[in-house]
Amino acid sequence: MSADRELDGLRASVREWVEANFPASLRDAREQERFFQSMPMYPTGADWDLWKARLIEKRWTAPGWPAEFGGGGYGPSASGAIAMALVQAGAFNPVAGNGTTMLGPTLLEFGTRDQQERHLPPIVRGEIVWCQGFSEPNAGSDLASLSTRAVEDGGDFIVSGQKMWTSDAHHAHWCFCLVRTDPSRKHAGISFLLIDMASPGIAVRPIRTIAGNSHFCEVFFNDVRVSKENLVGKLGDGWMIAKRLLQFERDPTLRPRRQFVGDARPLDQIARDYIGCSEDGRLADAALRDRIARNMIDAEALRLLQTRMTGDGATGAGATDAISVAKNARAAIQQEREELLLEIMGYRGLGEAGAEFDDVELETTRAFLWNKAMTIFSGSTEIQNNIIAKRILHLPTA
Amino acid sequence: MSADRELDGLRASVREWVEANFPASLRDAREQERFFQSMPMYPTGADWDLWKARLIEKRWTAPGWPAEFGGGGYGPSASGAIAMALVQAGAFNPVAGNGTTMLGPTLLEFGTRDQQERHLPPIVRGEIVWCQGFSEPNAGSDLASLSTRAVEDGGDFIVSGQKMWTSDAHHAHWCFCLVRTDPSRKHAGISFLLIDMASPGIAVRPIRTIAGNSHFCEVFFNDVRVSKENLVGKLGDGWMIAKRLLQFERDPTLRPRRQFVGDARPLDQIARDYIGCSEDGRLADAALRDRIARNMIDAEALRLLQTRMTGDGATGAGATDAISVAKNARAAIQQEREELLLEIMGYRGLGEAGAEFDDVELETTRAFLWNKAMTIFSGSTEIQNNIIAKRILHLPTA
Amino acid sequence: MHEELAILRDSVAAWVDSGGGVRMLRAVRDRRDLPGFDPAIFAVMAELGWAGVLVAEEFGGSGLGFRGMGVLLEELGRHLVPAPLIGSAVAAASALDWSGRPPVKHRWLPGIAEGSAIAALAVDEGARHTPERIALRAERTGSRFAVSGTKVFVLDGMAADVFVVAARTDGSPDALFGVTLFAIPASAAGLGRAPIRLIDSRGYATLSLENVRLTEDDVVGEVDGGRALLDQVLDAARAAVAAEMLGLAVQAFDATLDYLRVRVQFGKPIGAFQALQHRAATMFGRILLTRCLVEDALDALDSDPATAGARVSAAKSAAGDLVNLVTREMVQLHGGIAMTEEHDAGLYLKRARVLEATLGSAAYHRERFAALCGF
Amino acid sequence: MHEELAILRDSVAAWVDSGGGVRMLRAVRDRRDLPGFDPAIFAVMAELGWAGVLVAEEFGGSGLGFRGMGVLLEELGRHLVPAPLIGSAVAAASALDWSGRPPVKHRWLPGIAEGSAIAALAVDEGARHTPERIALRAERTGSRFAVSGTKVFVLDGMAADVFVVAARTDGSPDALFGVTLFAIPASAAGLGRAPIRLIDSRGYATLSLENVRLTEDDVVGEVDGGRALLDQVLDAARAAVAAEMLGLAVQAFDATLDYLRVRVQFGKPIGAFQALQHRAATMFGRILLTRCLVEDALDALDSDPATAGARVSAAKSAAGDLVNLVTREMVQLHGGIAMTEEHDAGLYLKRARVLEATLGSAAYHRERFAALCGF
Repeated sequence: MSADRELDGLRASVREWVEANFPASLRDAREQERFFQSMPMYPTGADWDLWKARLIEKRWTAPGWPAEFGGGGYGPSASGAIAMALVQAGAFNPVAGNGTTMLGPTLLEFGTRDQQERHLPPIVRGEIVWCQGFSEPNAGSDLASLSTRAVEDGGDFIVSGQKMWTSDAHHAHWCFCLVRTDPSRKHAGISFLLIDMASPGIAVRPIRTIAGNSHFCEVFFNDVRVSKENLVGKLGDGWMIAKRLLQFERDPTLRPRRQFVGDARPLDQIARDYIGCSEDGRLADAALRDRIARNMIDAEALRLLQTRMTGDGATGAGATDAISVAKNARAAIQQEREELLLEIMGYRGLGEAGAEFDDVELETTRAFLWNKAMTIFSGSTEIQNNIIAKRILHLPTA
Repeated sequence: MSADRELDGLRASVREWVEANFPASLRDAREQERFFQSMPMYPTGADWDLWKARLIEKRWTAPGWPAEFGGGGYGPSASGAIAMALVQAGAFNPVAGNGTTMLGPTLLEFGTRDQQERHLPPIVRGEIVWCQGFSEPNAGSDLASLSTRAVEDGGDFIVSGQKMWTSDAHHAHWCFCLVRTDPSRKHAGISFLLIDMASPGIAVRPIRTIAGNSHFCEVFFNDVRVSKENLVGKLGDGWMIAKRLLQFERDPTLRPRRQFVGDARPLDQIARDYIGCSEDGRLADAALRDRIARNMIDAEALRLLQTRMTGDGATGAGATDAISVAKNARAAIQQEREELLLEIMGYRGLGEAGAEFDDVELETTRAFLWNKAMTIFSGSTEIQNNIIAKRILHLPTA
Repeated sequence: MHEELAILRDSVAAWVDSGGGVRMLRAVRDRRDLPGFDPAIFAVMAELGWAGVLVAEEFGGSGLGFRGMGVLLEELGRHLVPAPLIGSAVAAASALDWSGRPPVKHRWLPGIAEGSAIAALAVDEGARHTPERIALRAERTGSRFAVSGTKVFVLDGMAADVFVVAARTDGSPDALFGVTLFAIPASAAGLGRAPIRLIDSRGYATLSLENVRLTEDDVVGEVDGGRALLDQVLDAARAAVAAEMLGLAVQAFDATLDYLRVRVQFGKPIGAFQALQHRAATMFGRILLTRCLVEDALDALDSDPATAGARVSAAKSAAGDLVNLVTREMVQLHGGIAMTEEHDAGLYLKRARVLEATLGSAAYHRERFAALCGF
Repeated sequence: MHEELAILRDSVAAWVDSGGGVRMLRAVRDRRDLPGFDPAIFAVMAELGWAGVLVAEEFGGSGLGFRGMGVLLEELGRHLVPAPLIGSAVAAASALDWSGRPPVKHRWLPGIAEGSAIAALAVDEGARHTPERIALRAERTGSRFAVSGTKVFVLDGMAADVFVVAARTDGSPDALFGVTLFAIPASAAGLGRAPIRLIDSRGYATLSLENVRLTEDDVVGEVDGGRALLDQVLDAARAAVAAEMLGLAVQAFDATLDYLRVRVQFGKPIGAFQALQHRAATMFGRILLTRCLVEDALDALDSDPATAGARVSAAKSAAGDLVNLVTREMVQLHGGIAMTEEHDAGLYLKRARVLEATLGSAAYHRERFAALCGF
């Protein structure tokens, strides 16, 4: 009870502080939209810099990290509350990204003191953008079959191979990578390596997607030399570390930001706008009303689940169990929402370009297309179902 | 075109003949209901006997079988058209059952001349009721793992073991059985045996079901002596023969009879009765209207598919492919129909007994419960999906 | 509070276990003389204080609130334990508690709390839940009322000592205004009842009232202005039903998981087949998400029952979809054995469908959720 | 007839194959100057007689009927071949054929049949298909009309030489009576059009009419009594769209099956995973069942178009659900590669969603099916 009250107080102070310190120019929804779309790049400009500086000074860009690295030193509930409160107050974390959500927590658990001191502060300050070098053309869902080689050579590794679906590699300064250091063993032959993207021998090719953007890249490593000080954990620990990192990646509570672009209003409001109401004041399409209500209820259930996952006592097995469920639910609910938006908007939700459509409509269409990836990446729905069946429900494997 | 016209003529003549010869007392829907419910037993009474005699004389109780065994000697399209036309004219085949739909076609393909002469005419005349001894307690979906033994002993087999889910064994005179004649081989160790249910050593125990009836039985074989003349096909041919028989069983076009009891009217009519209409004349529950329309469309698609399966040129691979699809669709559509009926009827569809409910309502509830078996028996939905994936779509197995 | 709930959960689970779980329902079902539950067993439950979870301490209850009641009903629901709690300890107890009327409170609450009196909620007049329509008339003359009409499918109606009845004191059957709740003793002259058996083997009754005489002391809440209280009481009962459904789903799922682990076909446990694993994973997720909604609805009733409607409808609709899914899968994944009367799957299937129809189906509550959200 | 259809199917398939399949759409998409199809390729198709399948021989067509048109569109649909057939060779051709009006027939049918004239159907005035509402006015003065208003999302509207336009000659926008169809030349004074690009890279236009002058010779069907003809024409176009959707689904499914057979993960082809096998089996069944409905709808149009409504709506709704399911699974089962522009999955997904919205979604047609069945 008193812990709850403390959190409420913290939330209130975040709200108050945002009110006073969040630059007015960034409050515009379109500015935020642009930020979330270009997040990997960290936007520039006077107000952006000001906001970044203020939040860094407040130690709220990584509220859960130790103070010595520039974090806020808060516990899990408090840091979750701060992150959530920022968004709820209409602001956002301008340095959020793979560094804050994935690499940081991983280094805090598995990194050496040197690695932490070197890599965490630049993340907190939004100076270094990280990308994730996991997937390969022939290692999608079966991630552990990856074949990018890292061969020891004195104090270095020589890395060769190809990564795929590397989000925003063309904007990243560093890459955390899974590499094969022992070809004779599947899982135990994988190591976790940090690679400077400026190293000679790295080539990046953006991939154009069905949504028209180029968020993913292919990354080619051609005899890239990487110092052994960039090995995280021991040789062969890569898979174990990656599994933990993937939990961070899949946990939607660690990403308290808007997950899509396009028309972000509640579904019923959009439907009323496009379809209108009958004389009794009800949405004029009853079968659609039923489906919209279902989606809204599902979304509410997910919100409640996520709140629990960030609440007190949520660090145990229960919270870990929920990650795969929440990951799948979030993807399914979002995709169903977008299918409903297309149904609601009719042809207006199917535009590619042109004055006929407003920007929000065009973005909604692109989000529909882009978010088809939500059930594929970060461990597909099928992979999550395998995890639930085996690790949580302990169903037999043979 | 001309074949189509011939079939139309045949259908018309069936209609006309039924009009003249089907006893008025049996036209009552409740009488028919009772017939379909007690079909394994062949009802008795003057009109029943009369109808049976007339249809047998007309050679329409097994229109597709050769005339020498009492059949009509028609080709597949014509015999299908007769069977369907009988039902459409408001009548039914009073000897329909496992004999006409499963064992008969099997014996015609695999039986010896002696077996055909001995067993087919009594089926045509509705004298002998057959049951199917396939499943066992530990061999459900994995039918081929059955363990009921048949050991050769001179000119006989000695059969020991237990069958399960044997529909209507307590009313049957004979049983067609899968038995294991070679324990060292899984599929090739199975043989197909005809067993007189009056043989010493057979015990039948009806199983009470969740619908309150006792349609299934357990059948215990305790050193039952069966002459080798009752072996169909060669020793070890049982699995091959059973696979063919199961196609007959799963093919809904071979069972042109009403598949359920309870309220058999079109869904929309029932819904209008229970729920009523709005002022605009539309069913007063729009979300339900959508689901009812979907179910009716699905049912129409299945009807069209079944018509194709019985049509000309439907004997090829296409028709066989469709059996598993039609079996699954029929079960799913029927079960969804019954879920909808419960939703439409509310508490009136949930009665166990009592004056509060009319007979049709109580039967609807029992049908809901009973028909949950449709996705389980005769090869579960999962087994059919395996068959489709492997035999039809040729998806890999390893 | 968390700890209290955990203790309650453990003690209910242990009691259900020692009582034989689902065997308690089978025993009731096979004894046709019982009113859908075993009064002797209910006496034991009442002794443990379970009929008074929602009743304030001054009237002999424990005041553990809706979260407490949810835990109790969930654990009982896991094993389909029959007891007249929804109508009595939830609906009637809340109605009286919220009524603001000392006479009915003092007359009935202590008995309900200690289990010596059983109350039932009589609202529906048709086979589908339609509380928007109340036709049963209560003619008013000064401070006296004469009630005539019919209520159907009244849960635990044959065992009830008192009925909380929604009646029309003014206006047409569909009018918002003009609804009044009464507490009508089962012994009242002119009140008749007939038993109904549904497939869940619990007790239901048709209630017929002919010129039943009441006074203002029998009124629960406001005369003519009872609609809001009625909605609130229905929401209390719906959330309780949703909690029972959650328990039912959890157990049906657990039993199915156990079967998937042990049933061998094609040389391996069927739980090793990926198609079944994914269906199990889907159910697990639905259970987790539905639990969030159900507990949220109970919290809403504890904190502000007047505004709990949308959250309750969200929970009841999700719980309805959940039990339909899980019991269908329970039967399908058990295969033939589930079709036999000896196996419990049929009991779960039947109870699930009755609960789904009780106080509004999933579709009804999605429609209500939409209406309460303003679309 | 069966044989004729089989020959047509083989020849269309071979032609599509030789043309490079989906590459024809990619080429059109990448050349922004084209109106959503390649006129040079369409000329070849017209040469083969494909624009005249529904046109009677006296007007230069082949009279193969709707089943023939269905085969053609299914095979083109498999590989998303862009051609202005739905609006021109189906909708306009049927409208003129059924119009009973020699002037418009003689003026337009021969050109449509030989592909030298392209017609488009202009009905909708909003982003969701609502033909029940026609607001665009045609003011009548004696035997002359002046048309003003807007039509939106007109398929192949930029390429059209003539528009079949549903206009209101009497009554309020929602009235049944007072609808008249006109054949309006694209060159008519007062007619303007602007291109729209949808995600399927086909051609659409917004049509604006301002005081466009017409005579009785431009009328298609009956003045004021055009509603029945309009419904019939829409049904013709819907069944044609459903046939295209069927082809799209068949190919999307086949491509997915191929991928399931060759893509290796965890040491085996992913098609060996049972969870995916069962999803493939489900799709196979849906395709088989939907084919029955689509071909039945085409048969209905060939035999009695006036009563084909329910059968067409059944087909269009099933086809809508089918393409949504199959394209979603196509993307999901291909995984990341399907998210790239280089892969075809996105093209199938996009075309599927546009076709689903075209002339009424699955939900629209279930609602219409119910209405036509009287509930």
